Amino acid sequence: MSDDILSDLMRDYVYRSAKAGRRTDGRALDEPRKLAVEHGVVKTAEGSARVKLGNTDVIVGIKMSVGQPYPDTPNTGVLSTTVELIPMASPTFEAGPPRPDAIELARVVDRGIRESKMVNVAKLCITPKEKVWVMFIDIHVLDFDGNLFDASSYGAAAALATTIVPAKAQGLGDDFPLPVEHWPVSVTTAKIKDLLVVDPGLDEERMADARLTVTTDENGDIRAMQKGLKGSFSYDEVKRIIETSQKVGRALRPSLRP
Amino acid sequence: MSDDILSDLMRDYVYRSAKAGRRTDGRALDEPRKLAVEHGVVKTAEGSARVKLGNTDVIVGIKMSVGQPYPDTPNTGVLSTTVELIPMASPTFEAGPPRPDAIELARVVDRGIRESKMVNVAKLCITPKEKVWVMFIDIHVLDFDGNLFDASSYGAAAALATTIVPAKAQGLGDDFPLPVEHWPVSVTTAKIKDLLVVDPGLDEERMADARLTVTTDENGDIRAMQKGLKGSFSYDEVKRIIETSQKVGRALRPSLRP
Amino acid sequence: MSDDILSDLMRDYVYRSAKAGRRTDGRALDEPRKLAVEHGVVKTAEGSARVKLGNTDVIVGIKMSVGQPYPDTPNTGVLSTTVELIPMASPTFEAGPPRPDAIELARVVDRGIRESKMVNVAKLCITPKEKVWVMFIDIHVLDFDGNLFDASSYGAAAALATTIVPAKAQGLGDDFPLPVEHWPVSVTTAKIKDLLVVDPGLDEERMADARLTVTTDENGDIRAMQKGLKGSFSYDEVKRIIETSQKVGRALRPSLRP
Amino acid sequence: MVDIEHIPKELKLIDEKGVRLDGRRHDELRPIRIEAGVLRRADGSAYVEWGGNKVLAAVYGPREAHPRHLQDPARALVQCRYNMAPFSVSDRKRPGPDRRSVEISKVISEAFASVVFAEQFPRTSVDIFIEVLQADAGTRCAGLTAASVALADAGVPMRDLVTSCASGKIGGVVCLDLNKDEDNFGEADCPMAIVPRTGELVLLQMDGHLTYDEFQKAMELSIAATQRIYEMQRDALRRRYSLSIDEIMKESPAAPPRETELPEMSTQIVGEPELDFDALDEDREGGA
Amino acid sequence: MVDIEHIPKELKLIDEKGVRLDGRRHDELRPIRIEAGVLRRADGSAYVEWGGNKVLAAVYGPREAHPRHLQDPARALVQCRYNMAPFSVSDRKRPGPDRRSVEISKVISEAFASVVFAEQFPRTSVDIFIEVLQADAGTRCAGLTAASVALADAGVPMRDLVTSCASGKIGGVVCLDLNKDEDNFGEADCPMAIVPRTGELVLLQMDGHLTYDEFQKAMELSIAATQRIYEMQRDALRRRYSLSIDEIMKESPAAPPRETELPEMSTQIVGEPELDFDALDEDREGGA
Amino acid sequence: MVDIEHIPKELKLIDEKGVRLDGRRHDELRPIRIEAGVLRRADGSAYVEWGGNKVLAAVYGPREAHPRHLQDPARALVQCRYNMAPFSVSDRKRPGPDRRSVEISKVISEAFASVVFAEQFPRTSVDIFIEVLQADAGTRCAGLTAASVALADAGVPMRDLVTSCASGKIGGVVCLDLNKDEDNFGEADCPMAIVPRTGELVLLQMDGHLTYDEFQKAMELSIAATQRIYEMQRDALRRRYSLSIDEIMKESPAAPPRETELPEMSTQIVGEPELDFDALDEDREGGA
Repeated sequence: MSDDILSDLMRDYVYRSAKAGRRTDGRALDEPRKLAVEHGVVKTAEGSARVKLGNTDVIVGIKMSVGQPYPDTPNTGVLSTTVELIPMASPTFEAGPPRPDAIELARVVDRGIRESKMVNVAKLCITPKEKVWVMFIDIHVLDFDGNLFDASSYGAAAALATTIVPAKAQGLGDDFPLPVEHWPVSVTTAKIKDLLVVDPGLDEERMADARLTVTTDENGDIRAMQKGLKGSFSYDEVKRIIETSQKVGRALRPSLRP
Repeated sequence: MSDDILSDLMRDYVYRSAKAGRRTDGRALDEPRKLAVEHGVVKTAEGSARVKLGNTDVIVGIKMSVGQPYPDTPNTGVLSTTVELIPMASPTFEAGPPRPDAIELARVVDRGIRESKMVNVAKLCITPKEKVWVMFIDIHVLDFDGNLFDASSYGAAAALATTIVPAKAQGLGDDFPLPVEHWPVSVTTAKIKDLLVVDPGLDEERMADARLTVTTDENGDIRAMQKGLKGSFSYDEVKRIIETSQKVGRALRPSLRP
Repeated sequence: MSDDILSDLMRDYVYRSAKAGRRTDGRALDEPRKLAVEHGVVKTAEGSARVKLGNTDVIVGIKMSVGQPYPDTPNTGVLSTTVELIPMASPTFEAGPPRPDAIELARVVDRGIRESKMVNVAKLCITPKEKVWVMFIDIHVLDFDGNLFDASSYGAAAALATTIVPAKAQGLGDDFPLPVEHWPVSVTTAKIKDLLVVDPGLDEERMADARLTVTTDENGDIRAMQKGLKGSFSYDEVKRIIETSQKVGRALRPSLRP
Repeated sequence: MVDIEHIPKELKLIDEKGVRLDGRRHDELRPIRIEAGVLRRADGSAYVEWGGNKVLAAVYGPREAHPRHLQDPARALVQCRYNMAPFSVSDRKRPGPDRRSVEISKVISEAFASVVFAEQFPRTSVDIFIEVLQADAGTRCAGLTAASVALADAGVPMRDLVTSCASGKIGGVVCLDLNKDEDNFGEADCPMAIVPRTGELVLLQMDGHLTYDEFQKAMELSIAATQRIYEMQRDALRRRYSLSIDEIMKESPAAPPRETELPEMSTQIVGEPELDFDALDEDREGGA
Repeated sequence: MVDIEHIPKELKLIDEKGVRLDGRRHDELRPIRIEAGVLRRADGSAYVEWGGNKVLAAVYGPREAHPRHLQDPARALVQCRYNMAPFSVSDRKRPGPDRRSVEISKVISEAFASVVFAEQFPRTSVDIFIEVLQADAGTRCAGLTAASVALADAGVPMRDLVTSCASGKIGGVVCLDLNKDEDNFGEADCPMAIVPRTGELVLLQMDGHLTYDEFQKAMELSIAATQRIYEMQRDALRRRYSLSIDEIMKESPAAPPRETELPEMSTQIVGEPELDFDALDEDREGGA
Repeated sequence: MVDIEHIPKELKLIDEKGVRLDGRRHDELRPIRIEAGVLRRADGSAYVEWGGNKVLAAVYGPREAHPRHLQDPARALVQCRYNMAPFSVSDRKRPGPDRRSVEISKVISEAFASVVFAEQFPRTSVDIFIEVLQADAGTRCAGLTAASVALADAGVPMRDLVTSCASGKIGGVVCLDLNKDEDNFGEADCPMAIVPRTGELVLLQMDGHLTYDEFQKAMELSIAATQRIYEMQRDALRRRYSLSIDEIMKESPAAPPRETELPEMSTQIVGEPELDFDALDEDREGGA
C-alpha cells in the first residue's frame, strides 16, 4: 500500500496546502471526501453495495451459508471478513496470498462490525450447537485512492444492510432481512507532521506518519479503534481525533442505509 | 514446457523437412507417431496403463474411492484428474505446485473424458446424495518428447478401460469393471508457419505457433476442443484439422482397448 | 542448521581438543552435557517440560484432544509430533514451513516414542473406530547449541510423563495420567574425522562428518536408529556407538521422570 | 441446493417456435453494454455487462516486468489474470486462483499475444486484469471483450481489437450465446475469440457433443455475432474519447485528467439465472 | 468445550466492593516479573511473566537484511514476529502464523519503528521475535514489554524503552489489565503502548464498547500503570548488567561470556484461567 | 479398510520350518530386476523391480544449480527427490511431498554425498529423481539401488556404486528384505546402504525392537545381500553398455543416440501384498 514513492515536491505541496487549511483537493482538514453508495449491485450475492469515497472504489458482496457455530458460542451466527487487494486496483497491489496490510484491514473492518454488534447474531442461530448462518463479507477493492479502512467499512455496512437471508432455499422458512441493529461508522484520521487530516487521500496517506481509525456508534460511543503506521500520537491528539470521528460519523451515517 | 531454446538451424531443418512432406523422423504431416499401450501395469491401482507415443512416455493410474457426490449431481460418480509434470521427465519440468501448463493439460484431458461421457457415471452412484464412487485419474509423465495432450488422454482412456471397481472391499457387492461406454480419441495438430502437423514431436512443439486438440468419438462427432499457444488459426485450418482428427482418431481407437 | 561457517582455526581447535581426550568444554568423548529437566512448566498444556542440554534449550508441550483413530488401528490413540525451529533460537533458523532438517528431527523423535511403545496407546481408545485420544507433541526450540535430536527427545519424554488426560472436561470419566510404560533414551554421537563424540555441541555438530542417533530402552534394546549427515560409519563404529548409547542412556534415564 | 439431474427433463430450453426461455431466438445475443475508461488508477479499463454478467477489465503497462528473470529481452509479456469475485456466483467462491481460472487466464493471455505489438516493448509486461463481479455463463467471452477495450484505452499498440463470443447447442438446436441455464442444461458450448479484421481465431474451446455440421453452424453464428460486438467495442472507445474532450473542457486544471466514473450498474437483467451452480467444482463446467 | 454464552449471566466479574474475581482492585496490575538476557544465541533477550502469561522475546541485529530486495538503503527495518506456541492456549493452536498473529506482528513492528535509531543502520534489519509460551490475555502487551527489554539487552540504540499495558471494562467498571476471563466476558479491551519519557502513543487498539468518558478513564489507568512497568523494565536491565559483572568475575575464561539461565518459571499463577477458549478463531477475539 | 490390529493374531509370518508367507527363507531376497538407461530425456536412468516394488530413477547433471544462491562454489550439490506416484499405494496418496518423502529424500541425498566426486563440479547440482510407481515395502532401498545405477548411467564420477538393502524381525526371527505384510506386522525394520568396496555405511535407520544381538544378525544379513545386489547393479550397467553398441550398429544415423525402451514391466509379482495400508499416515510407518 505504500510501495510507490512520493516526490519531495509533492510532499511539500500536500503539507503546505493542509497547513493553510485547504487540502489539495479543496477539502477542509476535518472534511471527508464525497461518499457515494449504491446498494444491491450484485444479483448473485445475498447483499451487496458499491461505495466510492472520492475515487476509492470498493464493491462488497455478502454470501450467506449454513454452517456450524463455534463451540463456545453455540447460539450465534458466524462472521467472516476477507479483503482482496486485487492488482486491478493499484500498481502497488500484487496477486497472491493476502499481505499484512490486507489482513489488518480485514480484521479492523471485521472488529468494527463484530464489536459494535451491528448484526444481531443471536438471531442467526438455526439449531443450537449444530447449525447457524455464516455471513461471508467479501471486500473487493476496484480502484485505490487512499483510506481503504473507511471505504471498506462503509461498503460492508451498506452491503449488510441490504442482505436477505435465503432461508427458503434451505427449507428454513421465509427469507428475512439480516437483523441489522446498529450503525457503526469508522472514521480514519492521518497525521502529517503536526496536522490531522480526516479521510486521507492517496498522496496524504502515502506521506502520513500515523493513522488512527475510530469507529463510533449512533450514540457517539467508541466501538473499535486501530492505530497504524510508524509514527505516534499524543494523548491529546487521540482525544481530538475521537471528537472529530464522532462528528463525521454522525454526518455520514445516513448515507449507509439503503 | 518451452523453456529451452531451439536453435535457428534446427528450426529451419524441422520446417523444411515438413514443408517437403516428410518430417525429421520420417513421418507424413498427418501421421501420428507409433503408439504403444500396455494395460494393467500397476497392481496397487484399480486401473493403469503405460503409453508410449513415440518417445513420450506416460503412466496413468486410476484409484477408486467412496466419497460424496456434488450437491447438484447427487446420482453420479465423481471424476478428478491430476497431471504431475515430474522433473524426471524433462529438464524443463520443476518440482512444486502445478504450473498453468500442467493445469491446462489436466483439465483438457478431464474434459475429453467427461464431456464424451466415456464413463457412465450414473452407474457409479451408491446411495443418492450420500455416497458415490470417486475416480482419481493420476497422470505421471515419465519421459517428455512432445504432445502430452494426446499421450495423457490415451493413457487415461486405456487405464480407465482396465479399471475394476473394488466394491467388495467396501462391502458393496461384487467388484465390477468401470462402465466404459464411449471411446473418445484426442488428436493434436500443431501449426508451424503455414503447415499443419499431427502429433508434434518435441522440436516441432517447441517451434509451433499454435496448437489445436480435437477429441472425437466413435461416430466422428466432436466432444472437446482446445486451442493453445500464442498464434492463431483460420477457420479453414480449423475445419481441416477436425477432418484429420476424425481420421487419425479412427485409426488409433482400437489400440486403447485392453 | 548448518548455514553458518566455522573457521578453520576453530575446527582445528575442536578436533585437537577431542583428539587429546578432553573436548573444548572439558567433557570426555563419551560424556553428555549437563541435562536439566523442569517438569510441568506450562499450565495451558496437558503436559510440559523444559529441557536444557548444556545451552540447548527446548520446551515441549503436550495437548490432548479427542479425534478419530486411523482406519487400520481402530483401537489405539494417535500421536502427532511437530518441531518448530523458530528463528528466536538461532540466526540460522528461518520462519516459514518446516525445512527438511526440522521434518527429519520431528520424525526421529516421533519414531523414538512410537516404536519404543513408550505410551500404551491401546489405553487411549474411547470408542473403537470412532473416538480416541490424540496426543500432540509440540517441540519448541528456544536456544540452539547443538544436538536437537536428544534435547527434543528428552523434552518429549519428560513432557509425556507429566501429562494428565483431561477426560473430565469431555465427560469421559476422571482425568488420568498418560499411560507411560517405557523409557526410551536417545543418544546421538557425532563423527569428527576419526573420533566419535557423544552429545555434540554446536561447534562439534557443525564440523561433524556423520551423526548417529540410537534410542535404547530400559533393557538396553534398540528401539530406533537414524544416521545423518554426508559422511559414513564403518560397521565397527556403529557397534561402538550402540554400546556407548546403552551406557549413556542408562545414566540419563532417571532424569526424565518427574 | 438445486438438483440439476432432475430438472432437464421438465425444462424445455427452446420451444417448437425456436424461442428460448429468455425470449431470444437462436441467433440472438443477450443485451450487451460496454464502457471504456471506468477506473482511475489503471492505465486502461473497461466495464462490460452481458446478460447477467458484470465484468471489469483493467490494463497496466507496458511496464517493467518483474520478477526480472521473467523478462523477455525481445518482447513484452502479455499476461492476463482472470478472477472471479467470491460473491459473483451462487455458492461463494473461495478467494484466489482455482484451476479453472488458471486455465482461462492462460488461454486469454495467449489470445492477446499475437495482437499486441509486443516487440516494441522488450523487457516489459502488459498486465491484463479481469474481474468477474457477477457471473451468468460466458464470462470468458465478456472478459476478453472488456480486456480488448481496456488495452485500447491504455493505448497499448495492437493490430486490431479481439472480439469474443460463444455458441452452443440446446434442445438439439445450435444457438448463439448461451446463458447460465442453457449452459448447464444444454448439450455443448463452444467459446471463441477472433481478430475481426483478419478472421484469425485466437481462442477456441469446445465441450459437449457437436456433429461436424453443428460445429460449423455454431462457428458461423459466432463469427457473425462478433461483427456486431466489435462495433459495440469501437463505439465504447469513441464515446470515451469524445467524453474525455468534453470533460477536459468543463473541468478545472486541478481535476483528475480522465473520466473515472464507474457507470451505474444496471439492476434489470435480461435472462437472469433462476438456477445457479457451484463454480468451485472447477473441472466440471467451463461455462461461467 | 465451555459454553461462554451461558456463563456471563452467573459470573460477576467485579463485586459491589470493587473487587475482581482474582482479588484485584480496578486499578491493580497482575504480578509482573521481567528478566533480561535469558537466551544465549540471540543478541538480546527477555522473559516476562505477567499474570498467567509467559512470554519470551529475542532480538537479532542490526544484521544484513535479506532477501536483499527488502533492504532499505536509508534505514534499518524493524521487524517483529509474534508467535504463539501450539500449547500456549487451551485448544492447541496450529503452528505457523494466523491472521491474528500477522496483525499483532505488524502493530508491534510499527510501535518500535519510531523508537529505534534506524537511520544509523541502513540496509540492515532489527529482528524481534516474541514467543508466547502460556497465554492469559494481554500477550501483545507482555510481548511488547519483553521485546523492549530485549532490544536494550541487544544494545540496539533507542530513544527510550516502549512500555505497554491494557485497560478495559468489566461489569460496567473501567479496570486495568484484564485477565482472560475478564477479557472474554468483559465489555471492552483497549491495549496501548507508550514511550514513557515523551508520552507518545505508539500502539493503540480498542474493541468493545466504551463511552468517550470511559475511554479516558481507561487511558489514564493505563498511562499510570506504564510508569510502574517502565520501572520494572529498567530494574531488569540493571539486574542483568550487575549480574553479568558478577558472573564474569566468578567464571573461568573458557565459559560462555553471558548469563544464559532461563529463569525458573513460576508455577504459582495469580488469576489463572479456569475457562479458556479457542485462540484459533482468530478474528473473534484479540485478547490473548 | 483392513483392521491391522486384529490380523496379526491369526497371521503367522514365518512358520516353524523358517518359511515365510511368500515362501522365502530368512536370508532370501525377493526377486530383483535392474535395467539401466530406460529414459530418453534424463542424463541417466534406471528401473528396478524388487518384489512388488516398481521404481524408476533418473539423473540430471552435473548442471548449473539454481536458484543461484544455493550454489556451492566448492562442489556440486547432490540432491535427491524421492516421490511416490499417487497410485503406487493402496489408498491414493495426494500428489506432492509429504513429511515421509522429505525425510527419505534427505537421507538418500546424504547417502550419495560422499560417493560422488562433487569437488570436480563446483556450482552445479547433480539431481536424482526417484519415482515409486508401485510400492511393496523397501522402496527407499529399491530407489537408492536404482539411483546408483542411474548415476553411473549418467556418467557422474563416483568412488563406487551405493547398494542398499533392509533386514528386520518377524515372528521373533531376524529376516532379510521384508515385504509389505512383514513390515506391517513385523517387529522391526532396519534399512541400510553401503559402499560395497569399502564397507562404509552411508544410510542406516531402524525402528521397532531389536536386541543388540539381533541387530548384528540383521546387519550381517544385509551386508551379505548387498554383495549380491551390487553384482546385479553392475550386470545392468554391463548389459546397457553392450546393448548400446548393438543398437548403434543396427540403427540409422538419424536415430536417437541411446536406447530408450522402458522395459516391459512384469505383471507377475512374487510376494505381492494381499493387505495394504495407508501410506498417507506418514509418520506411522517407514516401510513403503
